[in-house]
Amino acid sequence: MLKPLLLNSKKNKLKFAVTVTLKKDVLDPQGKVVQQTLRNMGMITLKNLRQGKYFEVDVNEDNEETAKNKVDEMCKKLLVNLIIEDFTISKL
Amino acid sequence: MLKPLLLNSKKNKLKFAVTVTLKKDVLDPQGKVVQQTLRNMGMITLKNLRQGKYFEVDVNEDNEETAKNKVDEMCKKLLVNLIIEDFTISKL
Amino acid sequence: MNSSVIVFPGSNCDRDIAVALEKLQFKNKMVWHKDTELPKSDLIVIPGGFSYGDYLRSGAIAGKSLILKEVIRASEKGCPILGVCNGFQILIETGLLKGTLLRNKNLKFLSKDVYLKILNIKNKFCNKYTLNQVIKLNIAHNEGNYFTNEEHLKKLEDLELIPFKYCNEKGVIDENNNPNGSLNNIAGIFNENKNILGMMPHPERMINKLFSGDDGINLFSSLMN
Amino acid sequence: MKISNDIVEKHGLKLEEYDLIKNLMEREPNLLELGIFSAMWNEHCSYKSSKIHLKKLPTKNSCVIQGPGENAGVIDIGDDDAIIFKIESHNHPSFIEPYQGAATGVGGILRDVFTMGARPIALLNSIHFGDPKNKKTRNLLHGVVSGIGGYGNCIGIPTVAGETKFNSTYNENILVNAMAVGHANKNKIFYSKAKGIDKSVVYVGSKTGRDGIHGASMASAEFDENSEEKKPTVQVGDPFTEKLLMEACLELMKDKSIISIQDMGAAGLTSSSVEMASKGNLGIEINLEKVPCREDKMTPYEIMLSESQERMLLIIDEKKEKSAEKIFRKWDLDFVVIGKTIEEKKLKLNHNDQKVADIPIDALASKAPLYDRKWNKTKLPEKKVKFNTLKKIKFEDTLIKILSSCNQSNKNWVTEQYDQMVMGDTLQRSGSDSALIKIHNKDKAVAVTVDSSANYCKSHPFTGGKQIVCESWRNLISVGAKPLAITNCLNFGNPENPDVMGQFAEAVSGMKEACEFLDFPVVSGNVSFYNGTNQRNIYPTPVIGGVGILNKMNYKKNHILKKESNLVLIVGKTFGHLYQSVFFEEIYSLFDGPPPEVNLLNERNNGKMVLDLIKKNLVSSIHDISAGGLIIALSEMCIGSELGIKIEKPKKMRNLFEYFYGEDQGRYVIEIEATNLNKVQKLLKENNIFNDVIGKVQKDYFELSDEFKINIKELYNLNNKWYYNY
Ligand SMILES: Nc1ncnc2c1ncn2[C@@H]1O[C@H](COP(=O)(O)OP(=O)(O)O)[C@@H](O)[C@H]1O
Ligand SMILES: [Mg+2]
Repeated sequence: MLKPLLLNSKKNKLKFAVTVTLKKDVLDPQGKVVQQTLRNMGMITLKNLRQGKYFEVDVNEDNEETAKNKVDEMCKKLLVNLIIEDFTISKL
Repeated sequence: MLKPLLLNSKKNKLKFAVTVTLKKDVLDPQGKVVQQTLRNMGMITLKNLRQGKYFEVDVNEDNEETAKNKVDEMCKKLLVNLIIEDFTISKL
Repeated sequence: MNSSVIVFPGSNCDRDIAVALEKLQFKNKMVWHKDTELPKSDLIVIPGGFSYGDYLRSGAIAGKSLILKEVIRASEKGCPILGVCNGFQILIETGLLKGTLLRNKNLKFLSKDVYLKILNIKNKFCNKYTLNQVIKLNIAHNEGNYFTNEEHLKKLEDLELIPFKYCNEKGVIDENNNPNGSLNNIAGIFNENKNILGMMPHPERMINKLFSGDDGINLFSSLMN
Repeated sequence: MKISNDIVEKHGLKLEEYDLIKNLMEREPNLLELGIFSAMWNEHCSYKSSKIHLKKLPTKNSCVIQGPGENAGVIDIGDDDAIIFKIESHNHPSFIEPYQGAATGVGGILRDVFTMGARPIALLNSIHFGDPKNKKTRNLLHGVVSGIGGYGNCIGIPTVAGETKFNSTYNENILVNAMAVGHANKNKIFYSKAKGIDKSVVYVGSKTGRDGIHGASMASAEFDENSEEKKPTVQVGDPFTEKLLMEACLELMKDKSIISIQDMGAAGLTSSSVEMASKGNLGIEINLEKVPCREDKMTPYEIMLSESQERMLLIIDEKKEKSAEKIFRKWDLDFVVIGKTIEEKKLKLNHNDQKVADIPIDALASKAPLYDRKWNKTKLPEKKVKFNTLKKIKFEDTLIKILSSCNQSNKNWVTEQYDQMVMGDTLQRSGSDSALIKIHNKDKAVAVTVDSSANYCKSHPFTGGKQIVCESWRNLISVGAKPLAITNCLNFGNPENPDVMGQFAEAVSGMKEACEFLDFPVVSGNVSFYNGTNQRNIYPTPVIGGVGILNKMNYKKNHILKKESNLVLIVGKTFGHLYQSVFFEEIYSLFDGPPPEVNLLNERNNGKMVLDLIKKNLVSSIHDISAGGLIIALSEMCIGSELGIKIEKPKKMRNLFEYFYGEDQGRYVIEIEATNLNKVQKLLKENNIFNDVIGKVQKDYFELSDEFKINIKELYNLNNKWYYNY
């Protein structure tokens, strides 16, 4: 029974992508200006643009679920301002 | 033959996600500080974190390919600094 | 009167605010962010600057520092707390003040003198000004575009939690005289107890007539009352 | 690996230079050694084309503590206070990536100043862009301005003055010059000269990455169509780390731990270690595996040539290592002993116990090639065009056109992006002839300005070189300061072209003459050659950064009109020189003819007299007359104020346009109290200085009888709108 345990504890690098976007009802001044600029540049079919943040996070964890929970914790504790932002985590 | 043409020109709103990341060897001062902060907060399994940008773009275009090309053009012309950044586009 | 100025890596208006406080005879102490204890203070100031480079979101990382737990404790006991510029952003990140500070509407860093109309003088910070007085202060920020939900905005207005708004030299408050796109031209807000003030303009930059003016002095002298 | 000719050339070295390397080494170098030679021998580090000319410049007088040759120049401003300053170019990186290029330019020049023990107190910049109609210009302007602001604002040092110009000569090669000014105790200045054998060589700051490898070579290689492909080498600035590095260094400098210190600028670890060793007349041995790296598997070549930012090299007393390390740890910075000083005058590099390079220091530094390149004289252009043959134009229309042109517009759009007030000592912000920064806790201030006149220098480099020194001098006087010393950034084309080399040689001679005459020495500087593309060189653009002292804050002056009914006087003689003027350029697109003559004697007399009037408290406001002539100077006085001027047409004037737009040198406009007129005129007359009353301060309008009457608000709008509409 020792072996599997040992194996287990040899942690793997797991990679996640986190996207952070402003909540629907929050003004996005940056997105608005970028959108306007693109339209002025002739991209008239552009209907809407919102800007957010993106993180690539590598964690050394035993399994995917623990890892994902860790990333979720990072988001809630620091990466995301939950009052104005939403986020999604996906495995890369 | 008139009908399909008309139908065609009734454009659809297509949604894309654009993620922009710094090129591999380019310094990411933000990511560095955020990573250090998270580690100081006790996330010791965090191995690496890089910060990028994220855009959600809606375009009114006939078909997905034209739409994607438009988004590609937006990236190259404005959204992405090709000198230090890479990007990927995906359909939402 | 004892004051404390909290210093984070990347704070850069810490010395400026200390100079202003000392000019008004505060006994001031600088408090390093890793300290876990606050000296006895009648005023705590979180200064401007770029704490942690403003990386991630301005104020976000500083908002997690240990010393802020002490600041929160002091605020609960009613100690006056002033956050200027980055300090305002930090107070927002800790939740001591509500709302958010978005990028300036023109997406550029904006450094200029602005006029403010004093809208409330019944508080610790503005009692040396007169009601509706127009003062000139300096702003210098990237993210000063105050935003909050309608309900909270209404509360701010109804409970007179907005001490001053951007205006022109004659006191006209309108969109043309809104430097950063802030809701209702808000330049600073109180918490409900009015012992915490967060503001984007820098009062410490206007304390000498020979320089750029001294309209900021009364904010500090109000606190001596 | 055998070094082929191709490899040699890719390193920007000539084959003859490679032969010299083999001679000095007494063997063939390996690739790493070749890379090190290429970094040290390129124009940027070796000054091989410019050195013999730069030697002509005066670099000493009673206020100079340290002239050129160190990280920055140092001057004495009394009471143990020293001012440390320098200007530097970041032209090529900024063209490739405007934001990061400009930002790292600011970061680099700041390190030069705080390395010497100074707390930086002001930033300035001189930025030149191509024609606004050129499609690249807008993006470059936006990127450069926000990059300069981004770095300075974040680190918390006010950006207080500069110049922003447009000319199609910079279409494919913009100029981004950044200047930093710092304050130190004159007894606590730090130098880069290494001392003592077996002392620890310490690496501090950010980790080394693969950025900017070949940056130094790139900075001095001519651009070609493929240069856009060199993009990935541009570095990213990290002002937050620089702030920490600055605080840590200044903290460590409070005691005597540091023996010598050098920032890692162009050519990174290579140039910093070689310079320290060369100045100290000793050698350095480094174990490269100890260098903190950001990426895996970095090679010795990459480590030695990386231009990662925010790094420093220190030589430290071994007894102080522990306490020094503690300071850097407190600021979350790397602190690693990577090597030691050695007696043998060599640069010895090891990597994981293998010797990877072994080069005599002299070969890299003092024995680097020096060239006396061929150069051609520029003839003084003739005055061909006769003004009275040109198409007649209404005076008011010309004024409006010029005031709303890109080059004469006010720079609020630019300066609003810079924090000008942080540190609390900005006595006068940009918008005036010079900015003023108070010395913390003292009743005195330093005046700072940067200036250039590419059109004059193009037309006649010798006169241009003289003129620009004088303009700097005048700008300092115009705020009430006594001019002390300058730094210069010499932006030129390809020095292998004898015409360009001639422009350089003559501009330097002109500067020398003016500096000597005005007792205004050069204490630091930078040369940037190879500005241009495929044989199209930029106009010669020497940029001067001037520093002066205001001994009492009360003497402070600016160009803002003070009181209705005050009189407005012109000081200095007007001849009406229109060649190379803004007027000819903007109104007639005429670019020929000589620049205005520079009479150093008049320049000095007029300046000293004006300063004397200021000290006697006889001047209410003052502005120097430069590009655009008298009428633009008067307009600017109204634009900055709530008041206007009513100008009377002078009686003895030949021609309205020549009088008002002529760019004759050595002139000032002063506003005085009417009751002081006799006193002022008497003083001027006694000193043989020409002057004339030209008008009176009045409410609301800027006015010239029979020609125009413009409301000052409208005048402001005219002058303010260009950038916001661009
Ligand atoms: N890039 C810049 N950064 C800071 N200040 C600037 C910049 N460009 C222009 N300025 C400021 O605008 C004012 C006008 O500039 P300029 O016309 O070149 O002045 P002068 O002719 O007196 O040298 C000066 O106060 C100058 O410092
Ligand atoms: Mg001037």
